[in-house]
Amino acid sequence: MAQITLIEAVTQALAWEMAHDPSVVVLGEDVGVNGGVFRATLGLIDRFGAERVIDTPLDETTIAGLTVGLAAQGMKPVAEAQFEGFIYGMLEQIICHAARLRNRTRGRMSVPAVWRAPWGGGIRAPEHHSEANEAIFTNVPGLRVVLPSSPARAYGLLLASIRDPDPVIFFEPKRIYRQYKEEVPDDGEALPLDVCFVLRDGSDVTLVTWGAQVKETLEAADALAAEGVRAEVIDVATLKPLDFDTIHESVRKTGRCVIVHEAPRTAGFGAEIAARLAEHAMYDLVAPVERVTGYDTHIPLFRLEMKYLPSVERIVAAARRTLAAS
Amino acid sequence: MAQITLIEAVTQALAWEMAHDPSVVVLGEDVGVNGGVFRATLGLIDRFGAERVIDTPLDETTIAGLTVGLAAQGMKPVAEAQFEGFIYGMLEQIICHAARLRNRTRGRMSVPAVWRAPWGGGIRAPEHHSEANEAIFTNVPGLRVVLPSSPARAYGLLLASIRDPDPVIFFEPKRIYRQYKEEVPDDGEALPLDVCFVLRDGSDVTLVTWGAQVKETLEAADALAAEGVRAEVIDVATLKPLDFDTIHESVRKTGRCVIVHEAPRTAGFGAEIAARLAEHAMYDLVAPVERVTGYDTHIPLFRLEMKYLPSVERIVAAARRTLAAS
Amino acid sequence: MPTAATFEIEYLQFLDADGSLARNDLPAFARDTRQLVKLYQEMLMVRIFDAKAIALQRTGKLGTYAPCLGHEATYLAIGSAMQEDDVLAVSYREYGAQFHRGVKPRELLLYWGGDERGNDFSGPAHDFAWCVPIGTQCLHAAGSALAFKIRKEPRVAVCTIGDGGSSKADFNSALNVTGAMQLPLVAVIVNNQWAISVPRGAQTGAKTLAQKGIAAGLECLQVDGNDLIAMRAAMDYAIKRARHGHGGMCIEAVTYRLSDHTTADDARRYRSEQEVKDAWAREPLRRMKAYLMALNAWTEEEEVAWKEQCTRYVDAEVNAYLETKSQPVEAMFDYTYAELPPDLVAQRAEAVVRG
Amino acid sequence: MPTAATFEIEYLQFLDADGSLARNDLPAFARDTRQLVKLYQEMLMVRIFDAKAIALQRTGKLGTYAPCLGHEATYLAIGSAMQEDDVLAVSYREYGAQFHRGVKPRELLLYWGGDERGNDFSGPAHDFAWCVPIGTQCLHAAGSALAFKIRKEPRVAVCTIGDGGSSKADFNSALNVTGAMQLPLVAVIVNNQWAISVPRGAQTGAKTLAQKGIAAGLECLQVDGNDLIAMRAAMDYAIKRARHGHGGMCIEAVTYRLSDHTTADDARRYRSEQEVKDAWAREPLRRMKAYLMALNAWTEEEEVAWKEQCTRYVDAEVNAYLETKSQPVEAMFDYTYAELPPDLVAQRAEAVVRG
Ligand SMILES: Cc1ncc(C[n+]2csc(CCOP(=O)(O)OP(=O)(O)O)c2C)c(N)n1
Ligand SMILES: Cc1ncc(C[n+]2csc(CCOP(=O)(O)OP(=O)(O)O)c2C)c(N)n1
Ligand SMILES: [Mg+2]
Ligand SMILES: [Mg+2]
Repeated sequence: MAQITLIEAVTQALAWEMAHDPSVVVLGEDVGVNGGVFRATLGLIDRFGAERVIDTPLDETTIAGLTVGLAAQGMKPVAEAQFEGFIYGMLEQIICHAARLRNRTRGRMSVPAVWRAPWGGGIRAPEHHSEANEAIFTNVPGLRVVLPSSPARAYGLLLASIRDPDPVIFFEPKRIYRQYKEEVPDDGEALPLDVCFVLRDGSDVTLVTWGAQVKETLEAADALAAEGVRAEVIDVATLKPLDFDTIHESVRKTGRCVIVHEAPRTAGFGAEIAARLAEHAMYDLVAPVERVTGYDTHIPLFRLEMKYLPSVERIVAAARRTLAAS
Repeated sequence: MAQITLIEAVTQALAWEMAHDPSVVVLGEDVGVNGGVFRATLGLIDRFGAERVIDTPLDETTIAGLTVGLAAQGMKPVAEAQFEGFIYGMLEQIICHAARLRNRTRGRMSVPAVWRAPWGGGIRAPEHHSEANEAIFTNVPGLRVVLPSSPARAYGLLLASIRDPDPVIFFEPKRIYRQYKEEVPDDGEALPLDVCFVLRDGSDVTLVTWGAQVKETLEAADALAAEGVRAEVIDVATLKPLDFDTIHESVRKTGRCVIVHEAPRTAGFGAEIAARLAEHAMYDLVAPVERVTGYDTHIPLFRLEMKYLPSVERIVAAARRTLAAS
Repeated sequence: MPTAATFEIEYLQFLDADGSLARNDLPAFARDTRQLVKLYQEMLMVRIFDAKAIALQRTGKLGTYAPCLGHEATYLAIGSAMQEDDVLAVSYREYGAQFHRGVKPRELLLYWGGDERGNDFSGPAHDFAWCVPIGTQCLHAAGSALAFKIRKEPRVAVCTIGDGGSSKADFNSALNVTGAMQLPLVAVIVNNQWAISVPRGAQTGAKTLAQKGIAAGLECLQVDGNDLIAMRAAMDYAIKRARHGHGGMCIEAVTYRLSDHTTADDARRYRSEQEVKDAWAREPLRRMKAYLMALNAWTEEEEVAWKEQCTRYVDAEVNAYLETKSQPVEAMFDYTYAELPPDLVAQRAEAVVRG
Repeated sequence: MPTAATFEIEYLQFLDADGSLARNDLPAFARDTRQLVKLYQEMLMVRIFDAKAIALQRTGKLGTYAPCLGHEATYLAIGSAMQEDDVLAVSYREYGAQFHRGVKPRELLLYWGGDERGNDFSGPAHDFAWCVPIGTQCLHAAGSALAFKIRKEPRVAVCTIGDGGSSKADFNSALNVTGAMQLPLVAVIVNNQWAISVPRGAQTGAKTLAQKGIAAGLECLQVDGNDLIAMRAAMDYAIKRARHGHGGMCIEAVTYRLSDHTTADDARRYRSEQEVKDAWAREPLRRMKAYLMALNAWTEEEEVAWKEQCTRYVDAEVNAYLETKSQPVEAMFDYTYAELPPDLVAQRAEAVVRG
C-alpha cells in the first residue's frame, strides 16, 4: 500500500468513485489534459475520457450552473473551482439552486454534487489565491461544508461527499497538499460527514480547528505538552452540519476552549462554535473562549502572509491564557 | 415637518445627497421611471435626470461591476439589488474588488459605494424575495454592513453610508418599510456608522437584534415589562464593523443576553455577538446566551413563513429562560 | 479588408397579425387543421386560467402572480414541440408550455399561493421548477443537455428567458457553453419588449436579440412569437437539429406583454396605453382564430362552448387549490437535506412543539 | 425568409509575418518611422524585462510570474494609442501597455514579489491595478466609461481580456452594457490561443472572438495582434470613435502565448512543441525588425546597443525591487478602511506587538 499525500488522496478518491459509479463526472478549468493546476485530477482523463473529465469554458457561473443541471438529471458532478478565491461567480447557482432544489421541489429534484476548491493561504501565491472563505457557505441551509486536513480524511470525506445526496462544498487546504504522506488504503471506504475528529486526547484545554491550521494546532499541543499541559485537539472537518456534541463533550472535560482558524475572525465559522459554547457550555467553561484567527483584514500578499496566519505561538499563548484565567 | 415611513426616509436621504453631491448616482433595475419596485427611488429621475438615475440592463454582475468602476473614478454610486435574494451575482465584484481596491492599491483607489437591497421576509412575497443573508458579508474585511430599523435611522445611516469612503452594504427591512411613520427632519444629518442604538434601557436582560425583528423584540420587551422584567433593547444597526462595547456594557449590567435575528441560526451574525460574549463577557453572564433566530432551513414560501420568523413569544420565552437560569 | 466572418439572422412568420398567410410553404404539422384547433384551444385555456389567477390575487386568495397574457402562442409552440423526455427549464410564466406537458393549474396556483408543493408537479419529473433568479435556469438546461450528451440519450433541453433576462450573465454563459460543447439545447428568448419597467432598447444595443447566439457560434433565428405556426415551425426545426447532434440554437420570439409584469406591478407608470393598444392588434389568439375560421375549422359557437368548458375546468382546479391545507410546520425542515442532520433535529422538534 | 440582420467581421493586417506590407494604405502614424522605431524599442525592452522576471522567479527572488512573450505588439499598440487621462483596466500580463503609461518595472516586480505597494504605481493614478479574477476588470472599465459619459469628459476606457476570459460572464456583461449605454469603451480580446491548458476551440463555438461584440450591438474587428501597425491602427480607430461619442468596440487581437502560462505552469504538458515553433515564425518583434531594417530605419548595431541599454535599465529596476524592504506588519491593517474602525484597533495593536 502506497504512502500518499493529501492531494494524491483527492485524486485517488475521485478515481475510485469514477471507476465504481459511471454517473460521476469531473468538470472545471484545466481539469483535463493538465490534470488541474495542482494535479488533483491527474490521469483521470486518460482513464475515464474527455466526456467524464470535462474542461469547461473559463467561467465559474458556467461551471456551477452546469453542475446543478447535471446533478438534477441524475449525474454526480464534481466541480472544481481552480482556487477558493474564484468561487464567487458560483454562489448564485450554489445558494439559489444547489442548496434549494430539493426543498423547492419537495424532493422531486436534488443536487448530489460536490464543489471542490483548493483553499487557504501560505503557499506564496498571487492575489486571490489564498482566501479562507468557508464562512460564506456555513449560513446557507441545505449545504454541507467539508474541509479535510489529512490524506486519509481527504480520501474518506471526498468519497462520502460524492456519495452524499446533497450538495457539498469540499475545501482542500492547499498549504498541506503535499505536507506529508500517509497510508491510505484505496478501498472505497468513506468517512462519516457528521462527526468531528478527535486527533489528540487531553484534559486541560480543547483546541478546535480545521484545514491547514491543524498542523499548527498539533504543534501547539506538542509545545503545551512540553509544559505539562494536555491539550485535546479536534479537527472539525465537517463544518456544516456541525457535530457540536464532540466539541461540547471535550469542553465538559477540559473547561477551556481555543478555536483556531485562518479566516478573518469576525463572523468566521469559529464564531458559531464559540456561540454554541456560550449557549450550551457556560457552566462547563472555567475560562473565556479564545479565538486565534486571521485578522479582520484581507490576507496580505505573500511577503506578509505568514504574519497573518495563526502561528503556533499565538495558539500556545491563547491556551495559556485560558489556563491562567481559571 | 412631515411624518414619513422607512422607505420614504430612504428616498429622502437619496434625494438630499444627490442634491448636495453631484457625484452621487443611483443605478439598478427599474430605479428610473418606475421609481424602484418598492418606490425607494420615486421621483429621483424627475429631479436628477436619467444620467444620474440609471436603469441598468438586467444583470446583477453588470450593476456591481459598473458600481466599482464608477466609484473608482470618483463617483459615489448607490446601487440597488432589487431584492437581497438577487445579490449573489454581485458578490464577486463586491468581495474581490469593492472590499479590496483600497487595500490592493495601498489607498490609491477606493470604492465609496453603497449597495442597497430590500431585505428579509414576512411580506408574502414569491421565492427568493425573503432572504436574510447579511452573514455572508460580515466575514468580508473592508465592507461595512448596515441595517436600519426605523425611518430616522434609515435616513441618517443611509446618508452616512453614502458619505463613507468605503463600500457599504445597506439592507432595508422591507417588512417594516411602511410599518409606521415618524418625523425625520430633512436636514442632511448623518448618524454614526459605528455605534449600536440602545432603544430601551433595562437592567434584567439584554435583547440584541437588528432589522425588522426590532419590532418583535420591542414587543417582547413590552410583554416582559408586564411581568416586571426590565429588558434593555439594542438595535445593532451597524453590524460591521461591530460596536461590541455597547452590547458588552449592557450585558455587564444585565448579565443576560438574548440575540434575535431572522437569518438562519448557524453562522448567522448572531454567532459573532455570542462569540464575543463568550470571549469577553464570561464573568458578566449569569445565564447562557440565547439565540432566537430563523431555523437552519430555507425560509419557506409564504404559507409557512411566519412560523419561520422569530416571534414575540419565542423571544419572551428565551428571555424567561435566561432569567430562570440564574 | 479581408472578411473574417459574416452572419445573417432570418425572420420567420407564417401568419400575419390578421390571420392571413404571409407565405405559402406551410410546414406539415400546420396542414393538420385539427392539431391547430387543439393548440388554439389550449391557448384559450391558458388565457382563461390567467384571468382567473389575477382575480384570485385581487381577492387575496393568491400571492403575487406573473401573468402570461400575449405570450400564449410562444409557450404552446414550445410545449407542443417537445417530447416528454426532453427537459424544460422555464422562468416563471410559461404556463402554456407547462400545461401542455402535464402540469396542473392547481399546482401552479399552489406555487404562487406560497406552497412549495406546487413544484412537485404532474409534469415530467425531470422538468425544472419555476425559476425566480433570472437567467439561472438556462445553465440548468445546459447541464441537462450535457448529461444527455454524456449518456448518449437523444434528448433535448429547452430553456426560456425574457428580453431582460437575455442581459443576465447566466444566459450568455449558457449560450456559450452550448456552442463550445455542441449541446442539444434550444434557448428561446421571449422578447415581450419589457423587463418590468425597462424597455427592450435599454437592455442592449443589439439590433435583434437572436444575434446573442452569434457570440456563441450558434444558429440564430428571429420569429414572430405571436404566430403559433411560425413559433412551432422554429421549435420543430431547432429541436430536431439538436436531437440529431447538430448543436444548439438561439431563437428570439418577438411578442408583447399585454399585462402588468406581475400583480404587484402597475405598467401604466412606465408605458403608454397606445403602445398596449397597438400590441393588442398583433396578439396571438385573434389571428389564429381568424385563420381557423377562414378555414371553416372553428366557429363562434365552438368558441363559446370551449370557453365554458375551460371555465368549468379552471374553477375546479381553483377549488382544489383553495382546499389544499397548508403543510405542517415540520415541512420546512424535511426537504432541506435528504436526511435531517442530527444538528437540526432539535430545531425541528422545537418548531413542531410550537406548531 | 426575410432577413432581420446581417453582420460582417473584418480582419486587419498590415505587416505579414515576414515584415512585408500586406497592403499599401498605411495609416499616417506608421509613416513616421521614428515612432515605429520607438515602439519597437519598447517591445524589446518588455521582452528583456520578461526574461529577467522569469529568471528572478526561477532563483526564488520573485513569486509566480505571468510572462507576456509574444504579446508585445498588442500591448504596445494599446498603451501607445491611449491618452494619459484615458483609463486602462488590464488583467495581469499587459506590461508593455503599462510601461508605456509610466508603470515602473520595479513596481511590477513588487506586485509579483508579494507586496501590495506594486499597485500604487507610477502610471496614471486612475488606471486599475492588475486584476486576477478573470474578466472582472472589464466591468470596471465599463463603469469608468460610464463615469466619463455622466461627467461629459472626452475620455475612453480600455480593457483587455484573454481568449479564455472572453467566456467569463463579466466580459459579456461589460460588452452588453457598453452597447446598451453607448459607452466609450474599447474591449480588446487578446487571443493567445490558450487559457492555461485549455485551447481557444474549447472556449466557444464562435468562429471569431471578435463576434462576441455582435451580441452587444458593437462594432467588431479581428486584428493580427502580432502586427504592431495593424493593432495600433485598430486602437486609434476604436479610441477615436469612442472619444467622439460613437460608442464602444470589440477588438480581437490574434496572437500567441510563446511562454508557459505562468512560471507555475508547464505548457509542454498540453501543447505540442511544433505548434510553438510555428508560432515563433509569426511573433511580433521579428517582423517589425525586418520591416524597419528594410526601411534602413534600424540596424543590428542599434539593436545590440539598445538591448544593452535595456539590460542596464532592467537590472537597476531589479535592484531597486530587491532592496525594497517588506512593509511593517501594521500595513496589513492600514488600508482595509479609510480609517481603522475601533473594532480593529486591538487586532492591529496585537499584531504590531507580535511583529
Ligand atoms: C437575478 C434576478 N434579478 C432581478 C430579479 C427581479 N425581476 C423579476 S422579473 C424581472 C424582469 C424580467 O424581465 P424579462 O426577462 O424581460 O422577463 P418578463 O418578465 O418580461 O417575461 C426582474 C428584474 C430576479 N427575479 N432575478
Ligand atoms: C475568475 C477566475 N477563474 C479562474 C482563474 C484562474 N486562471 C488564471 S489565468 C487563467 C487562464 C486565463 O486565460 P486567458 O483568459 O486566455 O488569458 P491568458 O492567461 O492566456 O492571457 C485561469 C483559468 C482566475 N484567475 N480567475
Ligand atoms: Mg420581458
Ligand atoms: Mg489566453
